[in-house]
Amino acid sequence: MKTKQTLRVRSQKEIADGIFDLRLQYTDRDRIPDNVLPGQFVNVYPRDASALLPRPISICGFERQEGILRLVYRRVGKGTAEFSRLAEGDFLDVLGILGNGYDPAVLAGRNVLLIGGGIGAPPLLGLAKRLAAQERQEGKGSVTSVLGYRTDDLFLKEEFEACGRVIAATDDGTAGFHGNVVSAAAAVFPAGGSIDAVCACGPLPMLRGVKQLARKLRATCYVSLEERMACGVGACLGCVTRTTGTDEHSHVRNARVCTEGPVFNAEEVEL
Amino acid sequence: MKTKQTLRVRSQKEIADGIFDLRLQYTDRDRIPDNVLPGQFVNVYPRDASALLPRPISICGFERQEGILRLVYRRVGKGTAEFSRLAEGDFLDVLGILGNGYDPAVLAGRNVLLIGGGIGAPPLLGLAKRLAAQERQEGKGSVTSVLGYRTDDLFLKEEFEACGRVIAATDDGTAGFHGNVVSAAAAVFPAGGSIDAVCACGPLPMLRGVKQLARKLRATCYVSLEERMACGVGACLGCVTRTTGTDEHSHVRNARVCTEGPVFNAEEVEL
Amino acid sequence: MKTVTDLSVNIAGVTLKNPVMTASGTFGSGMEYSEFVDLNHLGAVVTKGVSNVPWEGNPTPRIAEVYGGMLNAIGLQNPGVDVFIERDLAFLEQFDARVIVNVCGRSIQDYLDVVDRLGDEKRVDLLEINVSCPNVKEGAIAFGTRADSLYDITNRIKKIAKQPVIMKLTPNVTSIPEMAKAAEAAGADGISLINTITGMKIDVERQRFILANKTGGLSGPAIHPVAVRMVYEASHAVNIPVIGMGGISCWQDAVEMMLAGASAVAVGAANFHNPYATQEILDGMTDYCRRHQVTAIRDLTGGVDD
Amino acid sequence: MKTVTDLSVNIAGVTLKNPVMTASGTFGSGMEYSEFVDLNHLGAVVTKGVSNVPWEGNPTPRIAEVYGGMLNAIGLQNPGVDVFIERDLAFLEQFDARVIVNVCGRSIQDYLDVVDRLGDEKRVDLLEINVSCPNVKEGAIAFGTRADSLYDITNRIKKIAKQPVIMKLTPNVTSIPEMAKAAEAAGADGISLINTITGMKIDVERQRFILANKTGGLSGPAIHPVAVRMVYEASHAVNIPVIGMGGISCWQDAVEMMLAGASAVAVGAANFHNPYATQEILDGMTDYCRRHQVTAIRDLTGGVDD
Ligand SMILES: Cc1cc2nc3c(=O)[nH]c(=O)nc-3n(C[C@H](O)[C@H](O)[C@H](O)COP(=O)(O)OP(=O)(O)OC[C@H]3O[C@@H](n4cnc5c(N)ncnc54)[C@H](O)[C@@H]3O)c2cc1C
Ligand SMILES: Cc1cc2nc3c(=O)[nH]c(=O)nc-3n(C[C@H](O)[C@H](O)[C@H](O)COP(=O)(O)OP(=O)(O)OC[C@H]3O[C@@H](n4cnc5c(N)ncnc54)[C@H](O)[C@@H]3O)c2cc1C
Ligand SMILES: Cc1cc2nc3c(=O)[nH]c(=O)nc-3n(C[C@H](O)[C@H](O)[C@H](O)COP(=O)(O)O)c2cc1C
Ligand SMILES: Cc1cc2nc3c(=O)[nH]c(=O)nc-3n(C[C@H](O)[C@H](O)[C@H](O)COP(=O)(O)O)c2cc1C
Ligand code: FES
Ligand code: FES
Repeated sequence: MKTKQTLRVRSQKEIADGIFDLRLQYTDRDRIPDNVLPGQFVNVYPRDASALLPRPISICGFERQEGILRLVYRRVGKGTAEFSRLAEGDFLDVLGILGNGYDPAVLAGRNVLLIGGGIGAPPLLGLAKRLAAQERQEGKGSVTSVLGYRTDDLFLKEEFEACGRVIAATDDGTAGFHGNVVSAAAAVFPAGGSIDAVCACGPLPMLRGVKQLARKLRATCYVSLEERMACGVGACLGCVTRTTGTDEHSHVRNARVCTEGPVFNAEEVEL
Repeated sequence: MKTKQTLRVRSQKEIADGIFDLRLQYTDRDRIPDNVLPGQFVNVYPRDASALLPRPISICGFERQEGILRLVYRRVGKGTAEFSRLAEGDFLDVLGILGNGYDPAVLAGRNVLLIGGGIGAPPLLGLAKRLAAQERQEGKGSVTSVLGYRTDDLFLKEEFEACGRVIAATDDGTAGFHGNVVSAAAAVFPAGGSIDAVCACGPLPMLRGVKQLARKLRATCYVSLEERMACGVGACLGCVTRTTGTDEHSHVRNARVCTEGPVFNAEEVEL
Repeated sequence: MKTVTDLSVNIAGVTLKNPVMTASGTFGSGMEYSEFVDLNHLGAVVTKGVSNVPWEGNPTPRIAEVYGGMLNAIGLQNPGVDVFIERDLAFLEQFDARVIVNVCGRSIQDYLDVVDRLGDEKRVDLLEINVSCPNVKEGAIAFGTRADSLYDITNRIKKIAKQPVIMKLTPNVTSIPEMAKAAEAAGADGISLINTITGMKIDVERQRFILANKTGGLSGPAIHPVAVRMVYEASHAVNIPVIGMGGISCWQDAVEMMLAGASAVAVGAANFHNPYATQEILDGMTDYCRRHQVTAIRDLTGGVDD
Repeated sequence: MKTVTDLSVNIAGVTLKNPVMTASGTFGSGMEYSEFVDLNHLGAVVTKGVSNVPWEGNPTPRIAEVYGGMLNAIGLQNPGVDVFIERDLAFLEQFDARVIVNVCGRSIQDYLDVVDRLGDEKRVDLLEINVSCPNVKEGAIAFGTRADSLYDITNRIKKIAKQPVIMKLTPNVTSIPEMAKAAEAAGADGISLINTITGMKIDVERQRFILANKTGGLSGPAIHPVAVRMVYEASHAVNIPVIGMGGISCWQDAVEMMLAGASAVAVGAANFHNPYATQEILDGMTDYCRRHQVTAIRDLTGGVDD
């Protein structure tokens, strides 16, 4: 059941330059979502009356018990600038839970490579945590995270490290691997290695590179896509992405990122 | 010199049901207006991006030394609703000082009757104070204020009482004279009395009545008019009022309320 | 004593339980928003435009945000009338709201094919013919911007349509009365307006169009005053019912539209901002009628003091 | 190294020191806003519409606020060309900005009278002919909504005008390219657009029109995407310069308008919200040019990646 609710800001912290870690509290216990998959997202509404469209933000964490939703986002324009000014006790309108997310069951017990470029990392954190937990339970599988940063502001890195091996890459070489995440991953995992699945989130050129890499690794590849949205619930057909086959809904090779996605099998979309 | 400045809220109090008394602090000492006449107004801007036009509000008080501007207004729509939520330390954009105001010099030493209907009272308070001060100085003249209220929520009455005699009238008869201000004033001042000038502010039907009354009293009558405004500075010609003769600016009997007014000699405008 | 208002309205012989409907293309076929709103409460569900064969629509980005509104250039993507009937109409079977199917095409024959195909579908109460979509290069808008073409297409559709026909007008014309009259003269059972106003947005830092299609249709509160004016003009020009839309985002906007001359109202982009918008607007209108002691909501139509 | 941008632009042979001007009717004749902005800094001051004799304009209320904009129905009140020359032109003498006089009329002869009367006024750099005011019942807008009428009036004005002539187009038409081409074909030296879009607002509680005139012209940020689209279309249709306006309220909007095809921009309703708007927009544009290493601001014109 999707809802639009007003959540209360529990805390907000700037964890890197222009990157904000926002924790929201559900105020109505009866309307806390039952389940959230890593990779799913919410639509967040600015209060600014000139900005009526929602801002899609991936869910970085969710605690069912306490009713806490965690979002990590970059301040880029007027909506995110407004969000960045929120402090404890303020309120925020959130529509969710939206989209499909990664399926942890399918990935259970397998060797998974997570690749997150910049603000693409937060959506993967929930997945890393779930996979690490499943790994401990089943006694098999592994999580390796390759995280790309502009510079040595390595936000969320420690939390990923609690889930498995982490390779950091920076554009300017100030920390970790000097270069982009695809090169970093390729350097560590030569073709024909032991990776079963790759899950990636980040800018389009990066995803294209990841798709190629996954082919070399003979791993299933899942990518999380972005597209400009209006409704977020599948009604407006604003957010489609070109697919290789016709999808069940559109019948014209135009799947909705907000509904059939944002996570797609990379082989099923044209990047 | 007119300016648009961001003033800081010093205090705000709801002094009667839906009537707010707002004190604003100039933050830039160099840009405190030199002089403010009673009856002049400012344009106050909502922050709501859907509401771009300013709200004209009369100046109820001004303290040059401390740089404090006092506005008293009624909450009627979305702009005033937004203003009513302001609290100490908040900021507000104010364009001013606008319009012409009453000329206290002309009224010095004369017997003046002030008639304020509802939210028409606040603009007259500054005038009452100025006239009372002049009266004390010159040893002649008098100020009588007839104030109309819906019910016995007699806001500002005490402050008017400090300036002279006050007659309160209420629509529902719960306090003072039962009826409107015009009847109240007519009851107290029979034709041919000692009133030299009448200064009135309030709804149009009231002003029409006041104009008639002033004629009977053979008193000069000044009225403060309202009209929907855009620029507030005389540029858009949105706020004109029909005049009996052609005015210097328009050449077509359409004087600008924001510039030639809001205070007019009642005989020079068609009410 | 409380006034109990009769909320029903009649559009071309079809009774809607209330005047609140969805605007085509903003509500899918109702499925997506049925998680938020009980479709049984709506006067009518108006579907996304349906064509004879599947349409791919435009490349992305298809959406841009602008001050107080949005631009869209979906380009009428839809799975075609066959899938529509099987899936969407079947889904709508379970609800008690009226169903208005929005029809689009590139040629007159395209339109006729869809209208013909829908003729025997009992679940279709009304047809809304979109001759005004500005986001499709060929056909479509051309029919809606010339009175003679509008007359022609309306006339030909009316000859074969089994449901009442509502012509949806574009605001991108010099004279709305002229277009409204052409539709009426050709036998239309009603008109609806406004579709989106063509706009454009450029990313100044990248010096590129935001929409792949360059232009898109402006909708949302920004266009509301234009829509009210056009509904007023149209309803004064014709005697057939007018369905008013354009920037309705609260009950005040909806009441305003009816006072201007609309017999029913449609809510579009507002759904994206507030998925409960339709229900809240209906509640607000009902309350307004109670406060103003309006015994039948249809009495609001054209009720502005003229 | 910092780029020093040449800010000057050329409109019909007249050099403006920068592309920022005021939109007619929103800035008086400059006097009122000269308390806020140094008029010497502006590319041009465009005056309120001037007619041959004094005009009373419409009854009040003339102003209504709408979402993201406003409606006005001033109805071109003005003291007539004689007072204008004596008072307003004389006032403008002291400034170094270009002066563009906006001309209005009810008949072609009205226009010709004003154009003729202004012919010998050295302070008048350009004429802007308002054939598009939607708030005047007779004449005016009719000239602007039909290509043949527009051609005719342009042609007749050009025959007697001593200053270059800019035709100001209304957005309330089906085809802007058609109108732009008609103006160009008739000899116009430039076009400006958009004037306001006709709208309406009703007070739902009182069930009355807010404006005494019922309809008014919509301006402000709400219309900006429509203005950008029309400027783009117009500038692709003709070879004469286009002055872009409509909802410009920040430097981004102004840059966008130039990228769409405008050679200069005018700021209207934004002045009411922010009396410093023109200066701030100019500063922002200058800064933009520096950041993007634009050596001449006129290079922005039509610079969107097409
Ligand atoms: C499924 C999904 C998940 C996302 N998750 C995250 C996240 O976890 N953290 C994060 O920082 N960002 C995320 N984004 C990107 C985020 O939505 C944009 O950065 C944000 O909307 C920008 O809004 P703004 O008002 O600050 O910028 P503006 O540029 O002022 O936005 C203007 C308009 O453009 C849209 N827009 C701008 N950039 C994008 C974009 N990249 N994708 C889609 N629409 C855009 C906005 O939604 C808005 O409608 C996600 C996007 C999608 C589609
Ligand atoms: C010269 C002048 C002085 C005024 N002084 C005071 C005062 O001291 N105290 C006070 O309470 N009110 C005063 N008013 C009235 C006040 O301006 C309006 O009540 C206020 O603008 C309403 O704004 P809103 O957003 O709450 O209402 P809304 O109805 O939402 O306003 C919508 C639009 O209508 C305009 N508007 C609404 N009512 C009026 C009105 N009566 N006159 C002019 N424009 C209006 C608003 O400015 C705005 O543009 C004055 C008006 C004028 C012209
Ligand atoms: C995303 C989107 C898709 C639309 N698709 C259609 C359509 O398929 N057929 C149609 O006739 N109108 C379509 N419209 C126009 C709307 O039905 C409506 O006329 C317009 O948006 C104005 O109303 P609004 O301001 O409430 O959105 C679409 C509008 C939007 C925003
Ligand atoms: C109050 C007002 C008065 C106007 N008067 C005129 C006028 O006299 N002549 C004219 O050509 N345009 C007139 N206009 C139109 C503006 O010049 C401009 O074209 C329009 O407002 C769009 O720009 P904006 O959105 O920046 O205001 C007027 C606009 C407003 C708001
Ligand atoms: S955003 Fe509307 S369908 Fe995806
Ligand atoms: S409000 Fe613009 S002239 Fe008075």
